[in-house]
Amino acid sequence: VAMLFVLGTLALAMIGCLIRLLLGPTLPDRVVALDLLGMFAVAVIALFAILIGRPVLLSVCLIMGLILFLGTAAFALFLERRARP
Amino acid sequence: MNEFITTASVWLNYGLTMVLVLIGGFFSIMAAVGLLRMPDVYTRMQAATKAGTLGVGCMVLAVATHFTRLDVILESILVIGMLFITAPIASHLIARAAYFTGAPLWDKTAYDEMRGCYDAD
Amino acid sequence: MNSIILRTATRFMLPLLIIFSIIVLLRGHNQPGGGFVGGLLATSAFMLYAMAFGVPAVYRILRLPLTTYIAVGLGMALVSGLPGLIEGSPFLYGQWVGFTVTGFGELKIGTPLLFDIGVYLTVLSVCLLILLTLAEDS
Amino acid sequence: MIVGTLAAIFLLALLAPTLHRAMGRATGYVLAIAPLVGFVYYLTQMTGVGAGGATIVQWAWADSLGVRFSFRVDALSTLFALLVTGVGTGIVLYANSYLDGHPKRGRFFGYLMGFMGAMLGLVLADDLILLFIFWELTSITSYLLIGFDHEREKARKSALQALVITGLGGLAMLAGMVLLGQIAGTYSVSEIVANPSTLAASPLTLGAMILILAGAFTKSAQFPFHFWLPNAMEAPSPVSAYLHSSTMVKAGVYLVARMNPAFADDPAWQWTLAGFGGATMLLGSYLATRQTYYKKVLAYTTVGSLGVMVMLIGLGAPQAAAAYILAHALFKGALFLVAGIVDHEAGEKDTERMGGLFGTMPVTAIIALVSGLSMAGVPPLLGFVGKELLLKGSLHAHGGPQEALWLWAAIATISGAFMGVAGLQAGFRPFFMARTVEGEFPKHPHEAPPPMLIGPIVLTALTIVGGLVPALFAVPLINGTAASIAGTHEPELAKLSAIYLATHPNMALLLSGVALTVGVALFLARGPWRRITAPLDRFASLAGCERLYNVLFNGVVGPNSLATFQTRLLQNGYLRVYVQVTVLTTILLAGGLLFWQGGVVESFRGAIPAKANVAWTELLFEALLVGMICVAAVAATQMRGRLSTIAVLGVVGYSSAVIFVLFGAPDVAMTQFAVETLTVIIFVFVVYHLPRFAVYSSKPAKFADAAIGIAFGLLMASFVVSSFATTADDGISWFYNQAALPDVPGQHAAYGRNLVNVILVDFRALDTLGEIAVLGLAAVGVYTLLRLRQDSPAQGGLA
Repeated sequence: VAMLFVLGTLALAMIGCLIRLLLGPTLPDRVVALDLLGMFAVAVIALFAILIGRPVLLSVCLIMGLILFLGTAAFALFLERRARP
Repeated sequence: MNEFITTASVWLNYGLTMVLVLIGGFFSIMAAVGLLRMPDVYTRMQAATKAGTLGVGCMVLAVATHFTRLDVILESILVIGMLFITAPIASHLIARAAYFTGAPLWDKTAYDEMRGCYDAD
Repeated sequence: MNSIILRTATRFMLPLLIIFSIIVLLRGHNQPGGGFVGGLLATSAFMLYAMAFGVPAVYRILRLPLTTYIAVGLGMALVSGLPGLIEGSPFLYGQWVGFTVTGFGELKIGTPLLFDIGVYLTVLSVCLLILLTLAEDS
Repeated sequence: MIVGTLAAIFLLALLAPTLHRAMGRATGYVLAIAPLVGFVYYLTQMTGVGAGGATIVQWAWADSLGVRFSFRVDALSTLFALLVTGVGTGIVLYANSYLDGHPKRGRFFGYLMGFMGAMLGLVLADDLILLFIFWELTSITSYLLIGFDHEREKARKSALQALVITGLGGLAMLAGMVLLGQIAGTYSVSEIVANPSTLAASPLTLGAMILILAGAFTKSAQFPFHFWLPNAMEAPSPVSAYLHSSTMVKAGVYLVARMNPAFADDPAWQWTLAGFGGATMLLGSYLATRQTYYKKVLAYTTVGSLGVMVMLIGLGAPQAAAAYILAHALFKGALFLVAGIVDHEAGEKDTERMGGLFGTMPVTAIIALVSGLSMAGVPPLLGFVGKELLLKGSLHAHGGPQEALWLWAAIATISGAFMGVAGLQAGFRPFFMARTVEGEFPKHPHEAPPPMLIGPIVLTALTIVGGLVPALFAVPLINGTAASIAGTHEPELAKLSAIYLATHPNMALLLSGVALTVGVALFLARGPWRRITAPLDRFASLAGCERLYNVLFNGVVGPNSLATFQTRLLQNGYLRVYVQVTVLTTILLAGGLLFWQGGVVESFRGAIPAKANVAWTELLFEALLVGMICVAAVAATQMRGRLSTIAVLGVVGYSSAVIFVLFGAPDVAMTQFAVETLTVIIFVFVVYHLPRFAVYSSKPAKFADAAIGIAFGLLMASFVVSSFATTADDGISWFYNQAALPDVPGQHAAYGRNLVNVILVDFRALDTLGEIAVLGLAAVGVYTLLRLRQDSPAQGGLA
């Protein structure tokens, strides 16, 4: 049952992340928030894999982990290039 | 005797997953709080990435301990490995980008090593 | 974007990502995966490379222009349908041929697999074409 | 053999341009071979067919629709086939030298041969739909031929006019044909015609008949639609000679003749044919007298003659109609070719300004004279026979409306007189009368080169021989066609020889003499006659409906018309407007349909309890995710910078991926996640190009957009909810489960546990094949678009 408690905390964390994302003064803030949110998504999926006992979800986490960083990299790249085209 | 082992291993496996999940949860919430509380971009970033990676890492580890099957464990190790590689790179990139685009530093920063080192290459 | 860290990481990550995308493709029949996801994964891998080493570098690795890859992919998908036709059953009808590979036991290769690879290649080249042209152009 | 010649002609049509490049001047001769072969072949058929025999060739084409690729050669089609191939050969030779040195001659031959094939196919087709296909083909080729000299604006306009009118008529005819097909249960003409009783029974026949007649009347330039034919004179002379005199315009007459047996006893059929035919005859011949331009005179007389043919069929005088068809084709073809020669050699188009050409062009002069007299109906010639039968037919036609018989005779005589005037105007005036206008001809007149003369000489010779010795070819052809037009009741066959007709006085001969004398008198007094009838012109042109056509045409296509208004509204370049319009239309259409049929309200009530069995925690988490998506969506609209909007949208993507996982769809989650990241990348690149972010839409526009957005959201929601309401029968999923991993071995199986991919790749592989093909195309499209823009100076690429 503790799992559910953790699920709750994760949910809380996600909401916090969302708040930061909405408020975040500068763009990088938002990007970081998005990145973290992505990580939480992976965590939730992992937790969920345990809950419903289907290890197959792990590959989903793997893919998410890999691609997530690509998104942030794209943002970073873009920010940099906009500064000095 | 083996009956004891089985219950112990069951309890152990269950307990271990529980512990890991809790740790994962704790770190995740820490990351979120860090993200919210930290004054400027850079400090927020390092908090989020460090705590986040660790939190999710534990969570995935918990999955490994929960299913004591070989392929699951291998895959989760791979996931954790990947996370540990990609997350720092991502934050590095963001930091670089943020710095170049002039994200404000925290007013009380002690000293800024980066100032002069990079010319606008 | 000439950050050295990104470059070294990509040099290590690229093969890994591609291998993983192929794994996802090949196991598509039984576990979650398949041509589409595989293709997307491969595209993101190449995009990573493009970000690190620039678009011309990607063209260099790909050697052939992307449009040929699209043609190859579609061709494969089409060809995979022919055996079905030869058998007299409808076009694209699944044909399976089983042979044992030492060490792994019974291995069944079928036309849907070929079709899936065709899909994989097409999706990969299509997304990459669009992305690279966008990247190159910006 | 039938299909052989047809295929050969079409093949030559394709090869003509290349042939022309290869052989230059000799192409005409080579191309002429095919119609010549056809002509000879149909000559041999003539005797057999004269007795009523018919050879049928057919293949199954589209069985499901009951359409067969079938041809039937009987007397009527042989007559027309001979016309098409015979005149065709002459025309090809004539065009060969007429267009000598013209750069695009190869293309002209291509169109001409294409038309010839289409016309031949039309007269031979035994299947309604096949006939329609050839019919439309003739319209298209005639459009190309009329507008051949496309530099001239007038040529383009009249070509378009011809196409629009014949096209619309064709459309109506198709509807009529399909209707007929339904009533008769078959599309084969011979079967329909064989049992008129089934047609008479059903109420739809009248409608089908009117529609088919619409097609025939537009094509054969009958009364309300006749104005396109004189305008079609913009075409080069060989085209006018071939299309607009002997073959194409007769397609309508052919169709009427072909359908006659099926509708013959229906009074409505007789009255419409006789009425319209008579009106066209009178109007056409009257207007002919008003014209001085050589080709315009001939054009209006053609309109008149077409009226004659239709009227005769309506009056139930098939033999007269057949005779007139033959006679008209011969003399009108020759006259048009003469007009071409005069225009080509002497460069003058107006008959009044011509004169004394006999000295320089003796052969052409004789040809013109003979054909002109034949049109006027001077005794020994075939034209006289035709006119004689016309008068006899109108005098005591039994088929048509009885009471108004004298009316038809009167009209026939008057128009006969007008024809006479026109005949003399075209045949006699330019050659044998003195030149009233001073000054030299624009081009020094000289005799036409031999190949141009072959066609007219042959046609004129046939007119003479046909009149004097009908038995040779006239009798079997005309009587055979009369039999096939009449269908059931046996037509009484009058003696056909001109001498016999001229020597046995009867009422028809008298009227014919009257017509001739009035004609000659009018011709001599043509100057004052034209002055008197000048005021009438206003009325005539009004009746010509041309003004109505132009008004309609400009109304739809012209500058301040519906088309421009519509484009200005919808395609005005603002991307925002496009999106608004698309979304609005979807809402209206889909929403309307949903509420009208779907009964969304009940479905709302039915949906809520559906998800009771899931653990409440899961439900809670899903609620949270959905909440996050909504918040993010709203935030996205408020964001200042574009990039932050993208970041917020990223949230939406990630949460939906997680939801997919919660619902147990790892495949979809993976794809969604990968797509989400790639979209972010694409956005990032695209945003790089967009100009500085600026708020364009004003306050009200924002609210409007918001309203549209919300409406669209509601629509999607109601769709989802209504899908809950409908009981999801798991029939399909059962099948796929079974097929993927069959419990019963041996059954065809796909050996895959991952159902989603198995379906994608194996069962519905064809769709996937289609999808990736589309994907490929899209990519190429994007690539070229971007490549286009990229050639403009590219800012620094990706470092």
